[in-house]
Amino acid sequence: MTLRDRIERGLARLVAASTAERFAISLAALFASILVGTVLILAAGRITGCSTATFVLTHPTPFGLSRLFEVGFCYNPVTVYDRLFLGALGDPLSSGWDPFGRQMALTLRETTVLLFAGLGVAVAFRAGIFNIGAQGQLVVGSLASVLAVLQVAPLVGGVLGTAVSLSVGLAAGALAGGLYAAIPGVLKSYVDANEVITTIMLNFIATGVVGYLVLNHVKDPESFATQTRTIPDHANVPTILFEPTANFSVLALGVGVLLVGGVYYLLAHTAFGYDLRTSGLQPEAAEYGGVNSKRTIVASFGLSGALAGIGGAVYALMILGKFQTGVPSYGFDGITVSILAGNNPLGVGFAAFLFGVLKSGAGVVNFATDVPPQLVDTLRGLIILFVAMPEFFRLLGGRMKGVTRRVNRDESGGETDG
Amino acid sequence: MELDRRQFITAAGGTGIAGLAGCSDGPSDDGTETGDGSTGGNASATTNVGIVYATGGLGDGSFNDQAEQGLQQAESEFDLQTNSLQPQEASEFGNLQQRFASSADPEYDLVSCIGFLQADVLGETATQYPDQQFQIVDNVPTNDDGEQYDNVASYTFKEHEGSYLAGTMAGLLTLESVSIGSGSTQSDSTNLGFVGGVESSLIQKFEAGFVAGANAVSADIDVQTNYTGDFDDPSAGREAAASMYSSGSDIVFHAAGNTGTGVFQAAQDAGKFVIGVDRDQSVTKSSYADVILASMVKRVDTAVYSAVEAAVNGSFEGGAETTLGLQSDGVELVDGQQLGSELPESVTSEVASTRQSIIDGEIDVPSDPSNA
Amino acid sequence: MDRAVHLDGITKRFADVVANDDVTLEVEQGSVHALLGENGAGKTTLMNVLYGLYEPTDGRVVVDGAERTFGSPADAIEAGIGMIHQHFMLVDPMTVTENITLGNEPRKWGGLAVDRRTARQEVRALSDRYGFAVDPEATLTSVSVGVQQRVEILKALYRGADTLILDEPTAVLTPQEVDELFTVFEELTDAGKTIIFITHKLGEAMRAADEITVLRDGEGVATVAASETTRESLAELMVGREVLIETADRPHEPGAETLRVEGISVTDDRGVTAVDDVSFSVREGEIFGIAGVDGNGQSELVEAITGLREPTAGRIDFEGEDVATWSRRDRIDAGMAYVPEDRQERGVVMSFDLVESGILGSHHDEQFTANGRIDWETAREHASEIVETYDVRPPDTDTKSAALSGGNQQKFIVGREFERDPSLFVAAHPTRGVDIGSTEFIHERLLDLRDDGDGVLLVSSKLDEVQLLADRLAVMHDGELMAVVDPDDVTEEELGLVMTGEEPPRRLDSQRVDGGGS
Amino acid sequence: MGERLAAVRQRVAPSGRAQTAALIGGVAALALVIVGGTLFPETILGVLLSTLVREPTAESALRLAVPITLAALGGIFAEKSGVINIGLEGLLIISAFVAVWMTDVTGNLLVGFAFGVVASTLLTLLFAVVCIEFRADQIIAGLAIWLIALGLAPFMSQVIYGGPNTESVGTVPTLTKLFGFLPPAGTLPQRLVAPTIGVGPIDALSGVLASVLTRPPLYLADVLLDASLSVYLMGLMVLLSWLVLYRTRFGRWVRASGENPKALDTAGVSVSRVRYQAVLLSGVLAGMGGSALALSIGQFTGNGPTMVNGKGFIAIVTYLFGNYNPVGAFLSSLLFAGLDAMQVGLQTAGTGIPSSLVRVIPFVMVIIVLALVGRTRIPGAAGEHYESGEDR
Repeated sequence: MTLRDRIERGLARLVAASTAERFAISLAALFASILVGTVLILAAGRITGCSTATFVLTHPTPFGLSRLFEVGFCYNPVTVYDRLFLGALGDPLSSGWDPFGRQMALTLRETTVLLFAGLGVAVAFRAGIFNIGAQGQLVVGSLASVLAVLQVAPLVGGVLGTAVSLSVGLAAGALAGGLYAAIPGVLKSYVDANEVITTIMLNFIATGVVGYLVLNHVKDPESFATQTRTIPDHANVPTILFEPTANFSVLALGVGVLLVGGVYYLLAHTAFGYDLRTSGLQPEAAEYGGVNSKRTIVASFGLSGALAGIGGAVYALMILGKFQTGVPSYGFDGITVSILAGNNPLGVGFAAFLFGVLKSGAGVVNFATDVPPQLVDTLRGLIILFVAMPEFFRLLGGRMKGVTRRVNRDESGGETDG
Repeated sequence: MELDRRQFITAAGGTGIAGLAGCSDGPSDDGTETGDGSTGGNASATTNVGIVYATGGLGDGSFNDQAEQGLQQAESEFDLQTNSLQPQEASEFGNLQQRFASSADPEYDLVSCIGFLQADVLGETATQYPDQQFQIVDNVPTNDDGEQYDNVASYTFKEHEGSYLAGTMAGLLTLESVSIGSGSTQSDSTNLGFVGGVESSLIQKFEAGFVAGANAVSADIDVQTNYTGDFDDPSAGREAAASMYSSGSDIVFHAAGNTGTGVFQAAQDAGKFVIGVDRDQSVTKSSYADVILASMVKRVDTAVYSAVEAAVNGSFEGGAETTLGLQSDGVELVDGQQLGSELPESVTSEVASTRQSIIDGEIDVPSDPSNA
Repeated sequence: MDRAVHLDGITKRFADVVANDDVTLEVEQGSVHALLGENGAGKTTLMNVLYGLYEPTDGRVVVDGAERTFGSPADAIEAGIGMIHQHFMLVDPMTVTENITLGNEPRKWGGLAVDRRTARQEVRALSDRYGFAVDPEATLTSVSVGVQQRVEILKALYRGADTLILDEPTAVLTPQEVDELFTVFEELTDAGKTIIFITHKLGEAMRAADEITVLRDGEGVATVAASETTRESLAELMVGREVLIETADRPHEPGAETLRVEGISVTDDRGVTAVDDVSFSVREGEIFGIAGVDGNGQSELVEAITGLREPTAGRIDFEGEDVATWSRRDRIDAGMAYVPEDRQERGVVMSFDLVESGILGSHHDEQFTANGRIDWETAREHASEIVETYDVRPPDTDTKSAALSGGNQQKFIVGREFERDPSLFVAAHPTRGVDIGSTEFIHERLLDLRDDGDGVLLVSSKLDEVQLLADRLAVMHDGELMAVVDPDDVTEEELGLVMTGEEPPRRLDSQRVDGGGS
Repeated sequence: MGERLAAVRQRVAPSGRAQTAALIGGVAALALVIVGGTLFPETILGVLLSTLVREPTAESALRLAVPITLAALGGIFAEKSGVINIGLEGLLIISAFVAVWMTDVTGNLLVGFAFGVVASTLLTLLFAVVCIEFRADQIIAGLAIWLIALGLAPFMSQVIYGGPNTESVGTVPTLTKLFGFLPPAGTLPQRLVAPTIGVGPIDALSGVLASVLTRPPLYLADVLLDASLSVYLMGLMVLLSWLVLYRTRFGRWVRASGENPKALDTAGVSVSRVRYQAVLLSGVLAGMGGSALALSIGQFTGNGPTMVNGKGFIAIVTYLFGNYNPVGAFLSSLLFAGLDAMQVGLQTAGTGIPSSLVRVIPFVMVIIVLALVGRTRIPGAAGEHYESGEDR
């Protein structure tokens, strides 16, 4: 049995849970991690030093009782979560809320890139492949798209130019990401190389090779940074509703949402989607059903990488306007997005938004409080941890209903009793 | 100490106010209105300074810490309220700059951006918030026409000049047999090493200066270089330096931020010497003081301090580049705390005279290793 | 005599399913006791209760006269009970000794290390005492299934078991190995051990047991002495009605060859030759049966024919074309239907519902798919048809495949493959783990197919099944096809001999392998 | 599962053919380097050869191998017992931070080291509970452990040190520094000289012989004298792990629990207890790796992927390579670390190949070797939850 079999068996279990239950579990996971996070904030607030406590834990003293305890903390968890969530959305509760404000734009632009990365990982997961290499594919796609746009954009100007260079950019990103992802696909299919290992290696290789290319061949000579030239203005993704400097385009988000629908349709309603899901759930059955597993693995990897590559293209074209080394870890975030979404393309939309909020909110927390923004990374890990153990919540729910664990065990034992 | 107490009170009061503001009128600091420094309604004379550090964060023992030192010095001298942000990745720069620029409570009188990677986005931010005063260290952002932004004060350094002195010192020492502290050099080896962080034009200035300085001592001197690809990978720094020491390098100069910690470790392991960077690392990394000959100090603290000082005094001057070289004490080669006094007189005097020659323009120091 | 085991009024309930309903079992010390029943009658559950794997919902467990409560197998082992499961509880990469002593390793150096020498000696001594002839140093994968079973028995004995429970011990054995097993039974009972074995085979119960307890639908129906009963009465007790043991032999007209396999060689997953230069043919209107003990290359042969495994040599002519290098999908499209050996791994996708599982293999077919888009409405109708025609229960196409019982899964697969309207039907162990009713049904369908003039390749390890259905019969042993015979001409014993690789009696050679002779 | 008998389950035996192919390929490449390097010392082959045979490359490789090997040993125990621990990276991160922090607080390296191990073990306990008690998907839970540590360590560093990087503390000493009576590294002669007897050919021969016979042990002694205690700890743990896995009851139970937990369960040994112990052991070993990594430098740097920078994932690669054998994992860690050390050496030697490309050499090599060797057989029940009484 290969590692893949194990992984997909676990994934199948996740997928098998009903959508409603999944949603409830994701929500519960979010709350549970916020709870743990609170403890963390308080504990850290005791360890660190400060001149005045921002948060005091005590009890009411109704009858003039003397206080039994009064503990001051340097960090205020309420403020942290207020800033984290409301800050990221641009304070919908305040009167002057601008839904098209800068903070919202930031949140949505993170959401957009995560959407592509998450979709990419989800497609692979559904095909029973663990694509840890989304990061590398995203990086490669990112550079390819910028190089393509730098070539094409000067040729055509105006609105047409925007359309042409954007399409070329996205296509180049998709192509490069897809081809790069095809490498572990081919290795897995034809020499049986474990994709977990190869994709991790290819992430490192992508960073190195891309760094080499930029530094030695396509570097912007004007800049100290290891980056390409900036793409012409007319090749930028047009911003609608939001201010141009926010580096966010509803158009890109729209493409993302379209792709969510597209991937959903592909998986649920096409023969290729059937091939892919079958290989993911039960490779032996897929083979039996005439699915060419080798080709499906390569194709799924390619599709997965293409989606990640588009994510990279959007990151470069929409946010940076150039390629620069040191691409944020969207690819790894994509894995967490996909896991939280239960690898369901529609769920990826919600999960990407949540992580978009967390990412953009982290900046607000960094700015508005003394709490280190790495807290948000910890929260992200906790969410995934809780999502990984639906049993914990079922048990919690079960306890409340007074159902004992023993019955659960017996139930699973009885099903296959011969 | 008098100063310290005042600082403590200010900080405590400030925190209280910030906390209160946060509670009473809720999060109102996200308005899209651009900040306006000149009409800033702060009743007090407190100057608000925001600082965005380079990735790698504080505690690197070099670049960021040096910037922090400048800010701390300013804090101790002026009525300052500061807020510092440590981005985890380069993509956060723009967002964090804008946060400071758009903040209305408090309004920041100066936003200090540390590190050359911030330049491009700062161009955008500066355009968008024309009334906000910015400072950038290590780079000069310009618009498409090559003009600087009126509200950005740029501070750059002639790292190659300081590095040239490092090269001079290293070159002189490697030709002799010297044994001080825990290190020694062999006169029969003519090898030196340079460990860089991420390969970039900026770090290459260090390399260029160092190589030129060493080669000016003797054309026979060979400088091995290694870029670890990271500013915060001490293990990689250690292996790179270990490899150099073992192949005959007596002295390694690093410009690799925290990666340098590994270089120091390797120097101690090998009983060889190292030249630090950015700060006097024989102080900040005192456990390695026995092998740190000197440090090529880059006065980022001076840059930060003087920008803050200008902001406090209302004498901020945007649209200009301040280049800090040997002449203005912006870069200097500071002898190690422990080893400095034991350095041969011949070496220190030669370094001193070379310094003067550079200041006098008698030596032209290259800033690009490819034509060094 | 003393009662070694007394299960008194055992009831075991899983959620809303009652697996054992007030079952009582009494086993004499030093006797062989058979627990007989159809699949799903609750035999294994009852034994798992005795072995401490399940806690009974109700009832008493009495061992050697003392009432016991087993919280885990460890408790049962401690009370002298040993169980040999149908799926061996052995660790493949370990040696025989390591397996036998697992959990009870003798130790040295103050308990720090395993005393491997003592372990080896003890195992050898134990093996010799019962005449098992097992090499303590062999790795498990290198020994035959029969030896593995003896390892399981030794494992129980090593732990001091006095009562041995064997779950379907003969399922994986050749007739000769079965004989050896029953000899082992005698040796063990002579040494005072008590044996309980689970089986659904009447003959074996009659042959090997002193007493037989019959279970049906979770209830204990009767306990009889083997010497005082007949096959017919046992069958009736098991099934609850009279059973027709024979299916009427219907006349048939074989036509042209639809499948011709020539000189085919196939390797297994490990790269070892599993099928060695095999040739035969299947004609229209004929059931060609291949019998043999599992693991003699039948799986690889079938996979090569159906396109799941590439042969290393030889031709596979199907409808006149060499399809040896065709993809699985092309062979499906060409009219090859296939009921796979492992229905849960291959036949259905467990987490798909029946609508989705119903188009497995034809999901690219234009019947369901146009321009790459699957028409789920048509697929739904198709699934409903199968469910209805082949009596799949529950008759709900939204049911997940995994929720169906094994028999119903098999009926669904058989139905789906029949509905393909194939010209060649390959059925590998089509009735394995299927109850008597469904078995009859599937047999009927296979005969129907033959009567309609299609070719059927039937691979089964059940001799009686192949003998009953096949028009021509081959036996596979160690990757080779030993002989092709008319099933009416040979006895089960003769076939059993061939299955062990003995040279077939001269009479079997009379017909040519490609079937040209008849 | 299914109808297939466990006993006849298809398995990929440790593929002898592929490994032979890899071995031949490796030997051929080595031969090319040696012959080519000797004949054309000015070429890349020559540089490669000189880098290969230098002591510092070996020392460097050993040093780099420490965290990888220790984490890999941990991974072996967990996975052999049936729990895939993909969170090794996180365990390295958390222990690296805590080791430095506690060394800073207590001023004692040994105590700091121990706390690093404790921190990693506690995080592993969480992982174990989540996987064994709450039947979490192991891969996802492992990823979560990585993410948590990746956030928590820099978070704590920020809280305590005001930045993602900690203060500098002392480092684990080398053998010679600890025991003054040992000769310092580098003072050993290159080779022992054979006494001359005045007969030309015989002297020449004995000279060569002495050189061939004494050079390797002296080389090794020199390398080992220069090695830090962490390297010795690694060696000890490799040995102990092998002994525990193949010579003790616990080791057998671990293997059985990963191959066929039901067999172990029916033998009266609690599978979940064995798995808890094995997984916790993986935390202890990975904790040693993280502590050793951080205390070899004396600082924790927490920016980006932190100073661990993928070593935990490399560890997974190496134990898969090493076919779950502690010695094999050690050797493949050494191979990878050796490639990394070579990479550094090559760069320093100035081959003219851009440094960013030289840096990817080890990763490319892993893929090439993996492509040659193909897959390794993972324990039969790894990744599967096991619950006693579950009749599957």
